[in-house]
Amino acid sequence: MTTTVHAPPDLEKSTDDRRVVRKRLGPGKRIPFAFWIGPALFLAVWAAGSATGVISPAILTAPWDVAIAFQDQWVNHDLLGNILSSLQRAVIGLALGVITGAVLAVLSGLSRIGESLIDGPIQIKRSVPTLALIPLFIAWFGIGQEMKIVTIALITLVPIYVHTHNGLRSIDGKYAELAETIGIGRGEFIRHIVLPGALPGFLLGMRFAVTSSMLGLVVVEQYNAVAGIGHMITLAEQYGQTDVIVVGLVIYGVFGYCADSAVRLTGRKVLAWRRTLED
Amino acid sequence: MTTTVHAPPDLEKSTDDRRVVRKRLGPGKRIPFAFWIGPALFLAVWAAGSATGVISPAILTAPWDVAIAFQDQWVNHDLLGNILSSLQRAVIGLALGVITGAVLAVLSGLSRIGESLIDGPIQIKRSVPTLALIPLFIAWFGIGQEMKIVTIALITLVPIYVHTHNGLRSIDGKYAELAETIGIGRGEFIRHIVLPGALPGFLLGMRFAVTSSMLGLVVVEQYNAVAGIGHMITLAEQYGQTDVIVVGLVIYGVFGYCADSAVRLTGRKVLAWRRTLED
Amino acid sequence: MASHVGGLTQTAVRVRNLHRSFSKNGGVLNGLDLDIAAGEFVALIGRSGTGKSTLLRALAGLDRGVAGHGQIAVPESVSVVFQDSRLLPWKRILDNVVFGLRGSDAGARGRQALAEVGLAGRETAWPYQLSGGEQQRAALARSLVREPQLLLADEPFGALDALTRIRMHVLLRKLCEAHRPAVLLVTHDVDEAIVLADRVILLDDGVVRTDVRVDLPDRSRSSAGFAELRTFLLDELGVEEENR
Amino acid sequence: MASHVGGLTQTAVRVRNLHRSFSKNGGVLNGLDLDIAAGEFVALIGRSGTGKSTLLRALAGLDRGVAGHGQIAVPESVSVVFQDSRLLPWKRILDNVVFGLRGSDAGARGRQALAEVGLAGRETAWPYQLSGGEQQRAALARSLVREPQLLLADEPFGALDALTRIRMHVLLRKLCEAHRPAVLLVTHDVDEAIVLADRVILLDDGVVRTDVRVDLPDRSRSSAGFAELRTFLLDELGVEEENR
Amino acid sequence: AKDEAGASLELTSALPDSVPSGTELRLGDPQLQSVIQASGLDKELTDAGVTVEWANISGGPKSIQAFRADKLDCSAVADIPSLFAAWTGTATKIVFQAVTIDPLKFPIYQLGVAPGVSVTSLADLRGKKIAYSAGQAQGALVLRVLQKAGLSQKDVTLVELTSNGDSYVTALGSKAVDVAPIAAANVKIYNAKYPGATAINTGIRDDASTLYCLTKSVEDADKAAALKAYVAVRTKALLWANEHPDEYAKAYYQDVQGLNEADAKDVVATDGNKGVPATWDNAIKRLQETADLLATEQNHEKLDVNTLVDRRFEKVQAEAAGAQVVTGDAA
Ligand SMILES: Nc1ncnc2c1ncn2[C@@H]1O[C@H](COP(=O)(O)OP(=O)(O)OP(=O)(O)O)[C@@H](O)[C@H]1O
Ligand SMILES: Nc1ncnc2c1ncn2[C@@H]1O[C@H](COP(=O)(O)OP(=O)(O)OP(=O)(O)O)[C@@H](O)[C@H]1O
Ligand SMILES: [Mg+2]
Ligand SMILES: [Mg+2]
Repeated sequence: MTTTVHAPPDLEKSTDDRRVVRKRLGPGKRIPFAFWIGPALFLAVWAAGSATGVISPAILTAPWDVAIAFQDQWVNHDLLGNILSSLQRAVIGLALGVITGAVLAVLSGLSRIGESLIDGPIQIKRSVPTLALIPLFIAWFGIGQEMKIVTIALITLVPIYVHTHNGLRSIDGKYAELAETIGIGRGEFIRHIVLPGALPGFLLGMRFAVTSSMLGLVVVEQYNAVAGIGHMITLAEQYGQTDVIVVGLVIYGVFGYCADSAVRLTGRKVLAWRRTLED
Repeated sequence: MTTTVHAPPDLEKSTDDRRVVRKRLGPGKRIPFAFWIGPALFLAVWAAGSATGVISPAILTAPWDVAIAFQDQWVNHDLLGNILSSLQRAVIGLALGVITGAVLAVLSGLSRIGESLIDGPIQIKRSVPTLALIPLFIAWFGIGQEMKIVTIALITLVPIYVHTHNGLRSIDGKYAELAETIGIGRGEFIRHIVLPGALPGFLLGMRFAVTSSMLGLVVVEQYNAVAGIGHMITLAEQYGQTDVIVVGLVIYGVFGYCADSAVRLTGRKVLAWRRTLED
Repeated sequence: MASHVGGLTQTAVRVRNLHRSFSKNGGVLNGLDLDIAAGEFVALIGRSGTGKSTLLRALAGLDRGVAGHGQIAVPESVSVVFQDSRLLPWKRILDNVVFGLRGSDAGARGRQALAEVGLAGRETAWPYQLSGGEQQRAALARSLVREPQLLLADEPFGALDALTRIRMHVLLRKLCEAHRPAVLLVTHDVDEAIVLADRVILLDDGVVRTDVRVDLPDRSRSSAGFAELRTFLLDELGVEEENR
Repeated sequence: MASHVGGLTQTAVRVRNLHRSFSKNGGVLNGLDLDIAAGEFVALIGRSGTGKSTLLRALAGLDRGVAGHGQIAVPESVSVVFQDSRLLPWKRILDNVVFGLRGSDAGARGRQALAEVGLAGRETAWPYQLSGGEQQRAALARSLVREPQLLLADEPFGALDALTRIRMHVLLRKLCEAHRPAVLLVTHDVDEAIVLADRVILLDDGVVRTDVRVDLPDRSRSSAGFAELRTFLLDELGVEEENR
Repeated sequence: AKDEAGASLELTSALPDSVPSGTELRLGDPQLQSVIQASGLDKELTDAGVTVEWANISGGPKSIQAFRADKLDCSAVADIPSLFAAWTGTATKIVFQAVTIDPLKFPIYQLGVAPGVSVTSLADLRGKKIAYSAGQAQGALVLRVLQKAGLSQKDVTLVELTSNGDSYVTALGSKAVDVAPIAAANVKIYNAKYPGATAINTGIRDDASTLYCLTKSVEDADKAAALKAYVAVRTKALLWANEHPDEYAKAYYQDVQGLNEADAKDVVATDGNKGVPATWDNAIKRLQETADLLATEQNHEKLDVNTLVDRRFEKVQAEAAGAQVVTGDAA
């Protein structure tokens, strides 16, 4: 009636690995050092274009000439000082913007009334060119460092707000249900559900905020700045010094790319709890 | 040993509703017409500030003066024509940008090699101010309509790409597993898993793309444009016509806010399958 | 919020004329009445899709948007074991278990609860790293460690093998004896209902169709009363003789 | 990919010396061997967390990143019922069921499959609108409608009540008789294993510890052989006499 | 025909007279474009066989960008852009010079003074915060004003501020700077906007007005011929505008720039009448002075501005203006 089936006799006890192979639909395994491939390729195309004359130097300076201009700026025009001034403005502005943006996002994300008050003005601010708002900021904050930092803070606030708000609102409702049955207060809810749940959104916002803060420098450093990368680019534009502009752009590109990669790397670390197509 | 318990005799068959009341932790129910509260409040503050003189007209024209300027622009200066020119550029550019951005995002999202080629250059492009890239675009596309549309397409491509890519990579890995066991091809995988799964991200990208396309107008319409809102603002700046500038900004604000709300509303419709804190 | 009814036993849960429906075509709950005394253990059985979870969610106050009416009174402190295990994916297992728990000994209590459900050593795992049954046990630990006045458990043992399930039964009974919460446990396993509960109710057509008290001196499955009650309930559920 | 072994019965699944581990401390599968003949119905039982799902995922080719080695051969067309129902949240139920199904009659077949699992009329519901058991049945319908050569089902009836469960048993047996897939079904219900399977295997310590053929002329629970086999398996699982 | 470059022409050869059919000029000259169209002079261009592709581009940076991309042949600017084009390696030639008949009475820029700040003469600039934008015409003006006032950069505080839109007006109004060069046409608006605001004259000539072209285009025989025709027509258009201020105001400031009628007329009135100098000697001398000043103050190479002008067009202009050429001080 019941038989104990014996293990088949032809056991192959090798350590061969023959798995079931399925067509992979996701992106697959990460390529090591993929981080560098894009920029390297970019540089290669640029260099090739310049060398063959496809890219005329009047339009885009050749990489080697940029290197020379870089050196010249470094030695003769305090490029390091420019970078540091810009970095200082960007970092302070960014910090303010990130904090305010996140706080506003939580306020407006968790309360319909807060939302109706906060959301509209931010959406409107977002649709209006920053350059056009500068006269207002000058009137309120002068043309000193304060105006620059406030402007950058306002620029970076927007992506942080929008992304955090969106991330928060996209949290699966079942976790809010759980929290409600567990009987925690608003504070704990924010700390344990809202912030971690909105973190992926926030991090995406950070990627935009970081680049926005740098782009904002170009705008604010047109006003009463004596140092800064944006200032350097503005001057060079007026003079038509393509090579110096490109030095500025390269610095932007490098900073932007590194900052972006840093945020993404952080994301990968702090979002280790997720199993997504990324993994 | 077993007893059938009888229904309690004191049944109160009223239609009273007494539910268990729990502290609500999510944002709660949508307020009807909340859409209008933010802008209305904004307008109210602006009007009050102007009426009481807190906001001097030199800094920000009063709403009623803007209304007069609006009418003047409409009647005497073909404001409608300006709006339509801008809209045409924005819409064509946006359409191109959205399609390219989404296609690139899928290519780079689903293939590590594609990613290493596509992602870097886009991140670099993103870190560099558009204004500084215009000389390149002029060289490649001239100073006509083409250059303007390409520039706007490139501006809008970025948020679409980044958000779609991020949305795609955030899709829960278990759905990819399911797709693999079901034995579908890449095309079906993209259609049934990737696109719907990345849709929330894409829609967020759309919100940024729409506003970016409008902000891009201010930049591109400085070059050889004879009509357009950006052109109008640039001109008004030259002549110090604060009221006309504000007319332009109001149009931006209104368009931006409406476009944003339209995207969000669409999102609510097409994401009806989600149960999130939003609901 | 707790409603106290005069008399010897306190009523922990009191539901009157409860209606809930998700569409215009028909209700899920159609005037349901239910009382659960403090400390009473009630098992809820019923066909898939009859509204067991809907009832639990109503008791937990999680059905704000759902149409319907009726009166519900429940104790202040309620704990829910959801039908899905609902662990917060961004918290490690121990943090999930002690989430919202107050007191300096929260960590220790959480660890102990985890050990009791057989998950000692998995404190720092992420939820996705647990097997289905392990996730279910973690969710159970999260509810048990809270010592609520009312425990609402929606098929908390569905993904467990026979032996683990029996261990969890023992654990649950032990905790019930210690803290005497009112319990409403949804289960598809009639044997489990009889072994654990003071009363078994059967939900059908949106009302409590059957409500039997389990009055067995000996709850072992071999006892005569057990089999008789089991037969009665399976009859009520509509399971035919040959499939039992 | 299918491996054909000479002789009278074809082997659908052939696993040799399968190792899988998630950490350095110990493996989940430790040299497992398993053969399933074409058309054979094997029930897999075992304690929670012993690696049943891990084995199924290996057979389905879903464990690319997991450390280990061993040889596996399975048929070309495999269908999996996951332990979670894994419905695509953005597709309505019918679309979930026919997802990836080819042919002009896909819709009709999907509808029929839904009707067979008792979900007629719910075709256009979103997954979140289904009860736990309904979701599980929808997932089952999705797998059954595909008529695979190998069906891997991870506790497909866990969230179903007794009556619905029996209906699903009947449905599954009917489909097996019609298309004769090889089946590997994970279950915690020993009765269910005996009722459905040609063979019951028990996973323990990462290998198949027990492997019994179910050779009952009469599978009704009242038959003598049934009880004997049941006792044997519960013994093997370590469930004590009094808890059966 | 459009993309075929004509035969190359030595810069010393005589300008050819006949324009091959299909020759096209790409011009960023919006102001004169309106005048030419309003006056009906465009017919003359057509008759001469010149096709113009008008671009709404003006100002130094944008025209240099377009030159570099070879998307534009000529653009109307003041004097600074051709200097900067040379300094950054884009070869251009000035082919048209205009002056303001009474340059000190009708300056292009005035010095705006912030409300509450007392500056009534150039000497008062000492110690003041002055908006300064190195690469723009306004920056050069500030340096020239200081030179004239006998002050050095150390005697004042130069505040780096790019002039875009109304940023200088805003900076003055919010008292972020004490003094800033602002367009004379905007002074009225500025005074109205900020009570207490004043403006003074610079007392120096800032009326340089040129059309500068990509050298490459001037070296193209076909384009050179077309340019010759255009320069003649442009001269007539300029003089036409002097005599038809209302038509000019409507055609350009009202229809193109979007001002209302009163403002448009105001702007034309503040602009003053334009003239074509009989010879470019004085204009070139002033350009050389500016080049020298900028070279010293901003560390550029010394520049011989004679390499930046194409004096073959001098006579074309003078002939077209006929008796109306201006001579002496005004030139
Ligand atoms: N959000 C919803 N929208 C629409 N219908 C719903 C929703 N939630 C539940 N239902 C329906 O209400 C009925 C009762 O659902 P409920 O989850 O209470 O069933 P259940 O008794 O818990 O079943 P199971 O044993 O399968 O979990 C089901 O038919 C289900 O499809
Ligand atoms: N991704 C993972 N990372 C780490 N450990 C894992 C992971 N997946 C599974 N495990 C562990 O491997 C063991 C086997 O898991 P598996 O899911 O195969 O168990 P199971 O037999 O299916 O159990 P159940 O009956 O509870 O579903 C468990 O101890 C589990 O914690
Ligand atoms: Mg349920
Ligand atoms: Mg499992």
